[in-house]
Amino acid sequence: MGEKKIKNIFVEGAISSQKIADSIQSHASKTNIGAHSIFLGQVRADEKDGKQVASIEYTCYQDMALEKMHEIRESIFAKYELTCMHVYHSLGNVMVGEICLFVFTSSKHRKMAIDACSELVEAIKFELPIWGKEIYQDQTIVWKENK
Amino acid sequence: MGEKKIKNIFVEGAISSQKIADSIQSHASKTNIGAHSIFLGQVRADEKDGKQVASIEYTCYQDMALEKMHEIRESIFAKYELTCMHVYHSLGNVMVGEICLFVFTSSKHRKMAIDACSELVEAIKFELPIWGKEIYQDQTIVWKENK
Amino acid sequence: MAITVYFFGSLVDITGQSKKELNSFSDTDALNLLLQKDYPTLISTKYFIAVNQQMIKTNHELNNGDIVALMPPFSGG
Amino acid sequence: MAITVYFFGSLVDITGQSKKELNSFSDTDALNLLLQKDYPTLISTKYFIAVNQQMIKTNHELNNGDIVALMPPFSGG
Repeated sequence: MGEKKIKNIFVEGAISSQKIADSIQSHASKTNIGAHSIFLGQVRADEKDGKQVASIEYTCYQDMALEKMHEIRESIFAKYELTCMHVYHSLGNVMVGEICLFVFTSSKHRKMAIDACSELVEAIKFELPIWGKEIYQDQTIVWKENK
Repeated sequence: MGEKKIKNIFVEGAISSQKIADSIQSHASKTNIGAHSIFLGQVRADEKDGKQVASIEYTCYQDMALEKMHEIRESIFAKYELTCMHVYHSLGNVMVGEICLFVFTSSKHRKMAIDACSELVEAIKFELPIWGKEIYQDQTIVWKENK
Repeated sequence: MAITVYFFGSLVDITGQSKKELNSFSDTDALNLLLQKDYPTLISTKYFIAVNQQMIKTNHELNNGDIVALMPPFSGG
Repeated sequence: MAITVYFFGSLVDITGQSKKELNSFSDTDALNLLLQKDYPTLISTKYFIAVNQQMIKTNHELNNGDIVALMPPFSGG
């Protein structure tokens, strides 16, 4: 109790491609890594009644989300032989075409990295208390629901 | 015949994190994309008889590899609803810690992007005539074989 | 100390607030009933309840100082 | 026009060359036998044969101008 280190996964606004590049580059010194698997969520210009999504505004129950993410992280590390695992999720407004989720796993071999990344994405979508509000070009809103 | 466009997947030397960032960034304007899946192969410092790999030198049967990659690309596009698919593989010398393979798929929904990327990686490893020669720190060599 | 109730996602729009302090309640069913009386739209809305960050599926006893969260289905990522 | 034979991967080390022009051969079995006679290490080496970029699994007729490739197991990625 109190020993565990809760990492923050939330970043304000969109995740830049430069942040992703920097994260990849920082793994060049870990020479036991043979495979990286990356998932990126990008805000889509969905249409509804002839109107288009302009952005998504993300909010979360931060304490609970970080606690839950900590549990997910531990269980993924227990299940897969990973060298590294990084998760970043946007809060606030993210425009269409911008990146809102960045999941990054690394392992000695490809199968571990790929399977862990895929399982992480599902857990993030269905187990973390995060909500996305689609804001249309005419300022009307629709609350998202994950499928 | 003669109509099909054979894309070159080969790049000389390592694939830079900047190239990966630029590739991600260039998809910001494709606003029907909701998910990107990326696989990166990184050269590992494997050990053998107390010696460490310093680099891998890649060669290929280029005409056959590009023809085969074209077939793989067509079959993946036929099987998965993808918006984009990009593959880059290094030729020549790639140092330990550097990226030698970059596979990038994008789709409206995550499952298509993830499954297509994973299937592409397997096809690239087992169906493309590419050979990696591990060069150890003492200049001895071992030819790789994929498992 | 009272019970703190947090509203998230669409529930903020429905209740017009993200946080509410309430006098002590015996359990989550009693709390939920009061909230549905105050905000009838909640009755036709799908949401989960967490007490002190733990999701609950059945009625749950409440004590002073407890934090209750009302959460619609998640939609991160 | 003769048959062009390409060697790849470890076969370059074994044969000391990456390309060889040979007089016409009736089929790949005959070609393969000659190569194994010239480079006995090939006998204990695993490799595949492609004719004009198509992998072949059984003996295959050869014509002048054909391109034959000897390829050890792939190891890209």
